[in-house]
Amino acid sequence: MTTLDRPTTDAGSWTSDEMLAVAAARTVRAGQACFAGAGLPARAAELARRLHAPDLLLVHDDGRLGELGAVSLPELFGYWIQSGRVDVGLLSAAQIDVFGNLNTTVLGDYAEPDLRLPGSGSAPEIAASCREVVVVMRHRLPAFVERVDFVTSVGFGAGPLDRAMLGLRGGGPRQVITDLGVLEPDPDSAELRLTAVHPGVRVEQVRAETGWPLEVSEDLVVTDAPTPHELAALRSVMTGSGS
Amino acid sequence: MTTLDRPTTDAGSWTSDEMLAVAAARTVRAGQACFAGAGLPARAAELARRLHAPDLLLVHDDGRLGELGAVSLPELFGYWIQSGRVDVGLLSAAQIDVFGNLNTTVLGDYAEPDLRLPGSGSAPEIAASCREVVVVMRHRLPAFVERVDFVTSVGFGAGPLDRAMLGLRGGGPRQVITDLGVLEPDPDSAELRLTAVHPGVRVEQVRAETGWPLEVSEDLVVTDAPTPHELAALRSVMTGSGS
Amino acid sequence: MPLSDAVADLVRDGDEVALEGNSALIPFAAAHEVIRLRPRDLTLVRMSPDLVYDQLVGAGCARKLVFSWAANPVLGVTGSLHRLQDALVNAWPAPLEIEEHSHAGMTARYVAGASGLPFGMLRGYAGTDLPQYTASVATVRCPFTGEELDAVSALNPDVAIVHAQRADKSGNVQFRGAGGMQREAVLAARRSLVTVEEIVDELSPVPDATVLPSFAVTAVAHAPGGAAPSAADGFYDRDDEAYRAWDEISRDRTRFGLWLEGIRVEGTDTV
Amino acid sequence: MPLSDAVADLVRDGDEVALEGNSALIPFAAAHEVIRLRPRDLTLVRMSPDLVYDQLVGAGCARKLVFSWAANPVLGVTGSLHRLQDALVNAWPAPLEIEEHSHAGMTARYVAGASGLPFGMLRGYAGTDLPQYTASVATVRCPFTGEELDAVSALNPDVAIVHAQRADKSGNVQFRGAGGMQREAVLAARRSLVTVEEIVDELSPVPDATVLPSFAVTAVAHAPGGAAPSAADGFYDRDDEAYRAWDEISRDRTRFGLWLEGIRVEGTDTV
Repeated sequence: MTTLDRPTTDAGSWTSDEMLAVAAARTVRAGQACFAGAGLPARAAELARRLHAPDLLLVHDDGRLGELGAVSLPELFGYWIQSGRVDVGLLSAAQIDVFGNLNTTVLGDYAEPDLRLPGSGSAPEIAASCREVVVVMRHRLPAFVERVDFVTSVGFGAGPLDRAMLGLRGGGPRQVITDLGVLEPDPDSAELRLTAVHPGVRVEQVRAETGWPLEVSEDLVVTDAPTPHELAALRSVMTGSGS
Repeated sequence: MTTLDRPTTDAGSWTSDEMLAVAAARTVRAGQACFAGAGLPARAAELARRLHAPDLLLVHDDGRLGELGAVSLPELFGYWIQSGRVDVGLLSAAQIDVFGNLNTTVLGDYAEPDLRLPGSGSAPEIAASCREVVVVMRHRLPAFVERVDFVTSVGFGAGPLDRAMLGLRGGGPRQVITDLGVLEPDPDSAELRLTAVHPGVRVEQVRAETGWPLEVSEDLVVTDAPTPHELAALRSVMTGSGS
Repeated sequence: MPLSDAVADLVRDGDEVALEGNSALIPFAAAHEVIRLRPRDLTLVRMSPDLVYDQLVGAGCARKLVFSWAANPVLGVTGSLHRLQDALVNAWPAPLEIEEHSHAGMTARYVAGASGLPFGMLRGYAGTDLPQYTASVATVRCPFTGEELDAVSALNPDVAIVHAQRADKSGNVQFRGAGGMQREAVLAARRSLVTVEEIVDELSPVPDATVLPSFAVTAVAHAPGGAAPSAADGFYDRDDEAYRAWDEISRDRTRFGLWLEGIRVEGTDTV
Repeated sequence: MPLSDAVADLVRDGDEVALEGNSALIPFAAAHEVIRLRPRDLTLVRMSPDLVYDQLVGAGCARKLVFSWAANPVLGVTGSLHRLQDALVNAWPAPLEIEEHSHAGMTARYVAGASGLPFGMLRGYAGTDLPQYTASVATVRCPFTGEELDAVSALNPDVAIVHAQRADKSGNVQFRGAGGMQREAVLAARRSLVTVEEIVDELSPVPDATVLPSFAVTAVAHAPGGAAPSAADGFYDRDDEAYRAWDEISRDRTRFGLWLEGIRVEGTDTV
């Protein structure tokens, strides 16, 4: 898939996709066990590993635990993911809704789809059981919808109590990192609201790309711009991985 | 445990324990996958491997599949035993009853035991799921009882329909090989009856060591005596294994 | 046994067929034999359908697809298996029924099938929309805690076809490399075929290798390169160019038709 | 971390403690540290209690035993763990409650515990007398077929203690050899200790080895010979003589008492 990064409105020498990758990488902490979905999430995890988390243990969905060797898939899904032993799951999706639910299954009606997407993969179990989830995706109106066409992976369902009622033991989405800013669940309503904008991004611009009435945090901050060090590392990742 | 083999009443140059081992080994067929419990069953399986079944695949309860390598215990019990993929399970016990149920758990009352035995080990799942079971034990009155003190491993329960009703998918005991003869379940009643005596053994002698009114097959045969070849192989097994 | 004979022996119209092997060790050579055999109404089972089922679906062999993640792994995530897409959206060349799960769910289903259990259980489906469209999902209650868990029915395909690095002369098979439900698919299936890169006198133990004894396998066929263009650890890497090239072939019904003729008539295994 | 400190940190009165490791890799050195610590009312969990729990039960550390096969594996099958026998039949030195399963049942319980599930299921208990004496056995009905299966509650010990061949400096652990629920016991437990033969700079892949990442382990202690007299594949074989000698020590309360004083007072690890 060819990635057409738009230059940001800021005069800086980085693109919005680079800001996205850097902001996402910053959410990953040293020493964590991390599962990263293909594409933007994998790029962010790899960047974190090169920057501040060299000991990040990347759990792959073929059973590899970092460089330590591989376990069978039944062990991967049972002992490592379902057990809640993975600290953070980085996920992307074709659609996300106000409660952080993710759709990677279908656009339109399930039986007569407009576009068939790849499906679940490991996302539902990551969303259910990781200690926390960070969603990494580009902020566009068709993707940020009030209600996803299909709940592939549960964020907060339809409210703050749903995860507990559903028996989901992971913490759910902690942050949604986009190329425009950062969304976090409101502790009372579990609805995603804007807590940070990236440099040069206006709140109205984010609202225009969000399909629900987006609340803005009273403590809205502006993300730190990517440092030259971060950008250099990211560019080496992108060259290396060919994305 | 010291084994005191009694000389047989026959003038032959083999003991009743040797006859037992040879008769048990003969029940194992070439090319089978076989699980053998510790002691007499393991000796019989090893003898079969040296005689007529060099390609016998011995499934060990530490997960080894013959010489091919080992699988994890969850795989062993799930994929190999419970799946019904093991052709024959050779088991022994402290007690066996008229329906071929086995006790390796306790003599006397469970809460206040006369003698505590080792317990289940892998015997219940072997008895439940192997295509067939061959019981290998010495024929003594305290061990051949009408009803075992504790059903550790199910033979035919209390009648011919019980295995199906219990959802047990293996075939159950095909033969009980003792140092006096061979017992097999009656197809109609599922009760064990005498189908062979070893050379020099009288039916009355078997009855005297059996704690239920032992039926004798109309087609009672006398076991072929161990051949010199069988005895030589057996004696090399016993030297080799130190039993 | 020659591969074509093995496939012809094992695969029948209407069968549930699992070609497994994660993102590597995909049995492409055997899949092309299936295409040549022209079976009808197969139910195709595979966690990651990948190019191999794009080909089989496009060839009109399938009535139904059971899967958990369908995409061209080299190209990215959306709409990248055009023959699947065409079958699902336009019913071309035939309508395609689907039964979808997550990877953990498919794994639990294979494990249950391989273990002689009628179902497996897991956490991860609660709250998703998947159970309302997938009949092989239900719930089960813990008899100790009362907690409700997701249940998935066992998979026991009629046939499993997988690819491995090597077998010995007795038919014992050795797989190498991370991932995949190859062994479980074989153990869960009624009949099975393993294609291998090489046949050796004796298997020697290597790290990260797993073994399947011959008595658990119906047939072994020698098929060097049989997983290409996917990878076979120790033999060849994935041919990413071939995966990219497939996008152009698959995108267009006519071009796909020409590719299909090549497979069927000439027996040339391009891609 | 010194072994004695690790044991003192992790094991508390009343804990459910699992010392796992099939018939090899039994953590005897750590068990003797437990004896020196003199904890009370432990629930001891282990598939094959073996000499190691004969010692802990005789030392009066245990209130309850959870197991599936209890015997001295070198001597054969009956009545060969005299301290267990004495506790069960004569309540000496204290009454011992038991909770027994089959090997497959214990395996399913550990797998459930390691997988974040409240129970596991299997076939094999139906028709046996075990369920009527064991509260952690129940049944569950398949929501697809209606079939009834055996259910066993998950094991989640407070502490798991196991022995491995080696760890690297970051605390990643490598186990070698067939068998054992070491990894599952650690993954199911709230806290865990792994004793190892050696600590190396980097783990290298070897056949039949499995790895446990450091973040899944609470503590690693260097304890060369720590599994003796059981075997540690690649380091030493089982000392069958020591197993036979144990029979004499264990058979007699007085001789056992002398052995116990040796462990406690002098810190000498004979047997």
